[in-house]
Amino acid sequence: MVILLISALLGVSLLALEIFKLRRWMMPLMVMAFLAIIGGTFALWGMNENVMMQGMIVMDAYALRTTAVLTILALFWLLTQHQNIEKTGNSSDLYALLAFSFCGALLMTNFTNLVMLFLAIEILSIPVYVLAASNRSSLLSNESGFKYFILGSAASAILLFGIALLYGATGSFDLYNIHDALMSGTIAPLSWVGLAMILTGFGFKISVAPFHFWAPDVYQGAPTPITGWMATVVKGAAIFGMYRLFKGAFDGAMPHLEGILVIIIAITLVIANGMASIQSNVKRMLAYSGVSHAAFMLATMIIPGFDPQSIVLYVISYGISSLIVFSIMNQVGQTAGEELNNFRGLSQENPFSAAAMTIGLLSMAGIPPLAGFFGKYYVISGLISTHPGLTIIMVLTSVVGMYYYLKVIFAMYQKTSIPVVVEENNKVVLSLGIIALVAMMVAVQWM
Amino acid sequence: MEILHNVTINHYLGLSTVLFALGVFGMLYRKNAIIIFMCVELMLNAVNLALVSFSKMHGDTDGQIFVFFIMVVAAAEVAVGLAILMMLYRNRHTTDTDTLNDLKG
Amino acid sequence: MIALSIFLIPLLTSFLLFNSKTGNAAKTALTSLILMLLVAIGGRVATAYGLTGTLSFPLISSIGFSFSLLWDGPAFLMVLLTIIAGLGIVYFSQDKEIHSSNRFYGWIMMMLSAMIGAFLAGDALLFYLCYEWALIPIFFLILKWGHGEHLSKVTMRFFLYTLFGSLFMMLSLLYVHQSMATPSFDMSAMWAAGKALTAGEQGWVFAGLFIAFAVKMPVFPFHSWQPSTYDHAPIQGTMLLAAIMLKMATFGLVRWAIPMTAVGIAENGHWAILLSVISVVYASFMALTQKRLKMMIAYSSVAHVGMISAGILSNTDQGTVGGLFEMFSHGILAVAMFVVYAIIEKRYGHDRMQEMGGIRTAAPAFAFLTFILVMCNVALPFTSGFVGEFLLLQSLAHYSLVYTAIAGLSVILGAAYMLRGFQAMFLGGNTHAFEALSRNEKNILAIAVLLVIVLGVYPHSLLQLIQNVY
Amino acid sequence: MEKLVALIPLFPLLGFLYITFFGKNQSKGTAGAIATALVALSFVLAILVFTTQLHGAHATFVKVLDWIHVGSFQVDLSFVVDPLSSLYILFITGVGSLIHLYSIGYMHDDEGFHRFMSYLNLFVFFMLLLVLGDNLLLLFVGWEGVGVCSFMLIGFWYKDHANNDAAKKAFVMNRVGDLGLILGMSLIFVQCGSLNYNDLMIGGSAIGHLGKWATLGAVLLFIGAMGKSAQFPLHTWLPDAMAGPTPVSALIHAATMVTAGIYLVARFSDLFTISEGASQLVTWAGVITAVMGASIALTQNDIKKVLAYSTVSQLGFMFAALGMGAYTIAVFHVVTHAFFKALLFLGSGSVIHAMGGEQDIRRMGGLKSHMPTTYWTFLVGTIAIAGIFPFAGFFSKDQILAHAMENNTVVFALLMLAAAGTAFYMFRMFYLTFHGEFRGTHEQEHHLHESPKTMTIPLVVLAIASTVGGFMGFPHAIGHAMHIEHALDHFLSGSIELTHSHMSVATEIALALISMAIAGMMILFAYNIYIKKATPVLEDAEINSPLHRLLWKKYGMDELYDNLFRKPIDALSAGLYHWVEQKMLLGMVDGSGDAAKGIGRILQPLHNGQIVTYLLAIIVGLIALIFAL
Repeated sequence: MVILLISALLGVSLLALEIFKLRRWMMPLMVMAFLAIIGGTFALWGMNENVMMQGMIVMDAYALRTTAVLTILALFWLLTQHQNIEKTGNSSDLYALLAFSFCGALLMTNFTNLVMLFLAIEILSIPVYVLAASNRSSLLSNESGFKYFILGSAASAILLFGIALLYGATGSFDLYNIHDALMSGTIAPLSWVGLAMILTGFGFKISVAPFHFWAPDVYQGAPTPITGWMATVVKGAAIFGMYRLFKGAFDGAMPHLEGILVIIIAITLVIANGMASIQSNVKRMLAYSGVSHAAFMLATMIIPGFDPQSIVLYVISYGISSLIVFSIMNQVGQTAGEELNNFRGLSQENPFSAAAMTIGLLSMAGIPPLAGFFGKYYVISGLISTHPGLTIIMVLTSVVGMYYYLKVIFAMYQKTSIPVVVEENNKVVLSLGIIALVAMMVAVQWM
Repeated sequence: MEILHNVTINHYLGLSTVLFALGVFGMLYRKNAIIIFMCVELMLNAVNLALVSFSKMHGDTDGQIFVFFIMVVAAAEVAVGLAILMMLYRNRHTTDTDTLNDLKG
Repeated sequence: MIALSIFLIPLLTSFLLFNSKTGNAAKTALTSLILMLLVAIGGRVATAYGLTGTLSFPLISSIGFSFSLLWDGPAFLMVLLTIIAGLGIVYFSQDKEIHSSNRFYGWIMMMLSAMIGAFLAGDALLFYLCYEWALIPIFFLILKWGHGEHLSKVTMRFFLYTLFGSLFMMLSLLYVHQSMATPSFDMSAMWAAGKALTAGEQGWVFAGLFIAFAVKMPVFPFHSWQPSTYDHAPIQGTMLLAAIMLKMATFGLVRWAIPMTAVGIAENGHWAILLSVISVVYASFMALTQKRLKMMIAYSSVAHVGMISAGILSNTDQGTVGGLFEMFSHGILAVAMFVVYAIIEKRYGHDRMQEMGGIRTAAPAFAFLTFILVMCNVALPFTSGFVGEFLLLQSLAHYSLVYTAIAGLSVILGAAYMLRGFQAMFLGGNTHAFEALSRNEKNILAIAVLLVIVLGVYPHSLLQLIQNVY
Repeated sequence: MEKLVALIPLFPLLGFLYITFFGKNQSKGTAGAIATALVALSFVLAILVFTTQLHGAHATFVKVLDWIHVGSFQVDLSFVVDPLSSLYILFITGVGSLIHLYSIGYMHDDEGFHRFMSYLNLFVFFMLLLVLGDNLLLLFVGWEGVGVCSFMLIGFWYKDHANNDAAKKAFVMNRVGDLGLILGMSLIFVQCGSLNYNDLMIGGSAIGHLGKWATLGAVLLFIGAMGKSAQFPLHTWLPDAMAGPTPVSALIHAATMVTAGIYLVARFSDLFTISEGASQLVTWAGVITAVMGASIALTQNDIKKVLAYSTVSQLGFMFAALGMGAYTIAVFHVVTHAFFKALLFLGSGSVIHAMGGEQDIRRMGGLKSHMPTTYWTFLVGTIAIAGIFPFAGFFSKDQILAHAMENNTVVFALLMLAAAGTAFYMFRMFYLTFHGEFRGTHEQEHHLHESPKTMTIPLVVLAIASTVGGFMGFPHAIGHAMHIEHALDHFLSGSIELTHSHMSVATEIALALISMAIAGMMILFAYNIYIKKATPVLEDAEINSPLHRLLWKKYGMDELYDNLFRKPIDALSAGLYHWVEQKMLLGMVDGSGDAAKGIGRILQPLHNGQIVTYLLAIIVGLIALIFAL
């Protein structure tokens, strides 16, 4: 509860600071708030389930872990991107929007009621619509924000209609009541349709095929720091919410669901990796790669039993890797451009940036002993005995994934007479991130 | 009046579905951004209708309360949406969505 | 402790090198390698007096992953090979012009560390981690210090292909791992779990493992990345690939595939042995038609590992021991052969064999040493190549005499292409100015020849070391 | 005493190492003396070892080193001393030291003198290993070792690629046989569980475990023997091997190495005895080789080529004997052949030396007066090989013929034919070389001289051996009275199957007389043509008659092999490389990369940036989900 309050108040305080012309305090305030939340989760780590607000939200082990993960990602995002945000001139608006979005993200982790779910999604999304369009002078940013907004609200509406139908079929918004209702007796056709619509809505949010079309466009058009936010915190929150919903309400109740998810995952992997392999714009390529990672995240849903370790690990490893990558991406994008050619010769003048980017990409590709490997490991290990075919598709598409990551690495290490030179302003933070990627091997067991 | 008494939950649901479908088709067929935007609102209202009728059917108030939340959110969406739309119009001098395809591939 | 320090010394050296100036990188690497050699040999002796060299501490207890290093005969043998080959590579290149040499040697040391990790691993996941991680240093070595017009394409193909293979190994290992009641990646647990599977399941698990190993070894038809990679890589990278890296795969067969899935191999693994045998003959044919020395050595290497694979998979004592012995022998031979290549290439500026001739007149000692290496390559008795290859053929004969005959064709073809190459380069009358060998070059070849002969005449001690470990 | 056997191979090895590493500082004389002395030392030891076997044969094993112990596979570096091996080491070191001595003179002007002596030493080392090894694997070590030495010595003058080609051909063809030997070893190990002679034959009888595989095992071993001993169809390398210096031809390609195949078959006489089929194969391969070699030798004009085909033919005789179960007789012929063939080769070397490198007998003639020692010793050798009593060749060859007559008339007839041919071509060569007018250039004539002492002494010694060497194997008919009949047979019975003969004394004598008569007729025939009529030998271009041409072209075997194996294999590998390796496999790899991109290309139009498309995709997905669930 305290945690939610902190996050909610954070946004308001940021706006207040702007009013009192104390902009330079915004960043420390956010850091402190994030640290407080992380501290809060650790303080509450071992506690029992704590149902709050008349059963609308719950603080359980899952909520604590996912909250911690999202906060760590948000903190890391902030540390790597704050210079870029502050450069825009309207940092207070952006920070406030981000703080609100963050609040929604936390809410995604601990709802037990579909009403809260809806609110969480909207609180999470609406600020991001604005953020995507926040580069007002850029046509691409405008287009990105508009597309995200239109498609996002349509998806919300579909999700909402699904919730309504489910409510009609089961008579409750509460996850556990719904589960009980679905488990007892025959399942009304309404709940099938409702489930399909909820799945569509979530499929859109986490961007899996065939609901992924917006993602590349929006990721590419939005300012790179915001893309980083969307790819990590927003996507993570969405998948955490989906996991809670599906494990809470539908686990074991819907016989075909698992098969459907397998098909979605497979299609997503093929399409995303195929599309990513032909991109020449690195940011767009990363967007498609994000789609393929979403498929992996979705795959955690079909691992038997409720063991959130796999999804938590996947989100944080993918999150940190992408934040590192997007951070370098941003630097290169500002000086040279976002095309593959613009990365040429990065290693000559900026060996650190090139190395950091390489490690981030390798982690995303799942090369051991980096964190990304363990993310994939848990997914594949969970599925190998129940869905061996799917794991083979995962493996094959991973190779394609490696291909397009390698293209970037090649470009960076290519010799050229006019190498790109970028500003390296957050080496320390990035180094911490890299260390985290390596240390994940040991840290896995506490997740 | 006779007719009104014969209206069942299915009728409400049917209407709600039709409205929702109208919203969807509107989004698919119209090219003007504002109309599309209105279609989203139409979809949300279709949901509201469904929720209220389900609420009545189940005899609890949960659904009706939810409707209030939806209305609030919809208002927020309108604000954000219109702002984005304005900015888009200012930069491009058109609200035709067909021309919005600089990002693709 | 011994195992750990041998694993850590090169790793730390590589970090040290990355953060140092280019000045005396080679000296640092050499010192570190000599230290490793001392620790390894001292460690082996100490083990004989009861010191335990092994080490194990849990890393991720929930999945039974521990950092566990073994220190048994086969592991020692492979580590020894790694160190000796590493010494050869660094010693050979110390007087060569190499740009940003600190990073160059840094990557080499990191590569050695990863490979030593794979050889010492007593934990399946650790083995896999090291197996994969070894790709990264070699990738950069090829990309940054390689040459040739298709460098990026070739590097890309190499990296993706080998990655493709090893991912199947992960699937197989995970399948075995998942079948346990209390999952653990510990070697004995994995072996037991593998044995508990049905023959059909073992067949599939083996298939996954073999694809991974077949790509890395490489075995027909998974070898197509190899010749071009050898060609484009810097010579040190080629040596690393041929001498040590591919041994991770053959060693993987001995350490993991055979103990886990022996029944599966016997019942559903015929295709793998057949592929290995085909590989031997096919690669010999390929070598026969090569005009360039480096390519010929590359294909001859494929033929050798095909033999190793076939012998090991036929799963007899002779196969396992012969396989390990041949790995060691081939490792040394590979380094030496590529040194020969480098010496010739440096002096001629190309390696088209038909355009050379008469080197023997100009450099008789060089010709003599090379001839012995060539003879080891064609498995002449009293060279180390013979002991390994003969044991492997014996083992294969237990499986099928027909396969032995087919694989044995390499005895004829190997002699044909090796002697053809030797004749074209060294014999004949026309002489080309041939700069005398430097002291380093001569030393390294002499030591290799000495090892090859000593191991051929007295392989007894080494063979005792690797017997009855399973 | 038997323990000394370990030293026998050691001395030549020391010689090799010494000359290779320290020889540069030594004069040619010293180096040659060291090499010769060490082999001679081995010869002395060999005599000592041999004498231990004279008084009651018994096999003794001397282990030197643990070698390969893996599971049930236990093989040591260990030597066996028994009649067979002690006989072999005796003539290897004996003939070997003579040829070393000869080489000092013959190679004196060659810049590679040190190299030559060290190779010869190494060869003797490996040859001794071959016959002394107490297991098949050690035999194989020697087997391959002598192959390599043969390679190095054939291509000794490496600046000429013709020599190198001949060396390579010898090595590769030997390897074909070696593959057979490897497979044979594998089969024997798999079935019998050991490769040690002691387990297989001497102490145990594990060879019997081969059972139904016996024939296959014997045939595989014989394939090995075929390669090394130049039996049809693997014989074509031996004539080419004459590219090496003449002492090499004498030592390796006449006296010792090429008889390793006979040693192998004799050693495994237990195996060949139980396999009728394999023995048949051995017989016929031998007969065909004997006839073919003799027929080709009729038309050759290179003095060394004639001797080479003669060797091929004589080896055929030995295998024919082996196939018919006359193992001891075959070994007997090996020994006598070693004497007279080494003598002939050394004699021809002496001639070539005098002629300044000329080898074509059409360019010689009348050398008798210029080099008397060579002439007389050569004559002894020629008579010996023609099979005239009481020279060595008579005894051994006659017993082979006698045995053939008992067993198979066709074989007998063919061998008789070959023997007749032998007498003819040997005397043809002899007359053309030493009699008549000198047909070379003036310059050559001016330089004609008798060879130095180091060369003539071995000739004389070998000539004596060729004269009396046959006495160790008196046939029944002659030796009966003196109680020395078949002395060698009895001696060897400790190692190998004894030859059984049921021939009456009268038949034996009759046969001997007939064969001598035929040989005599052939000699007269040759005399008639080449001395009396002095018919000029046709130049290469003048050879027109098809039969003559066929023989002169060696039945076209070289061309046949070229077209049958070498060219197709080269074409096959080039084709595989181009189509399978480059097009198919690489294409597949790169193609799979393109496939992933292809998916992207196909789907790219869908991602067209239009909101409508995206929405439509969502709706379609939704509808699909509704129907799927």
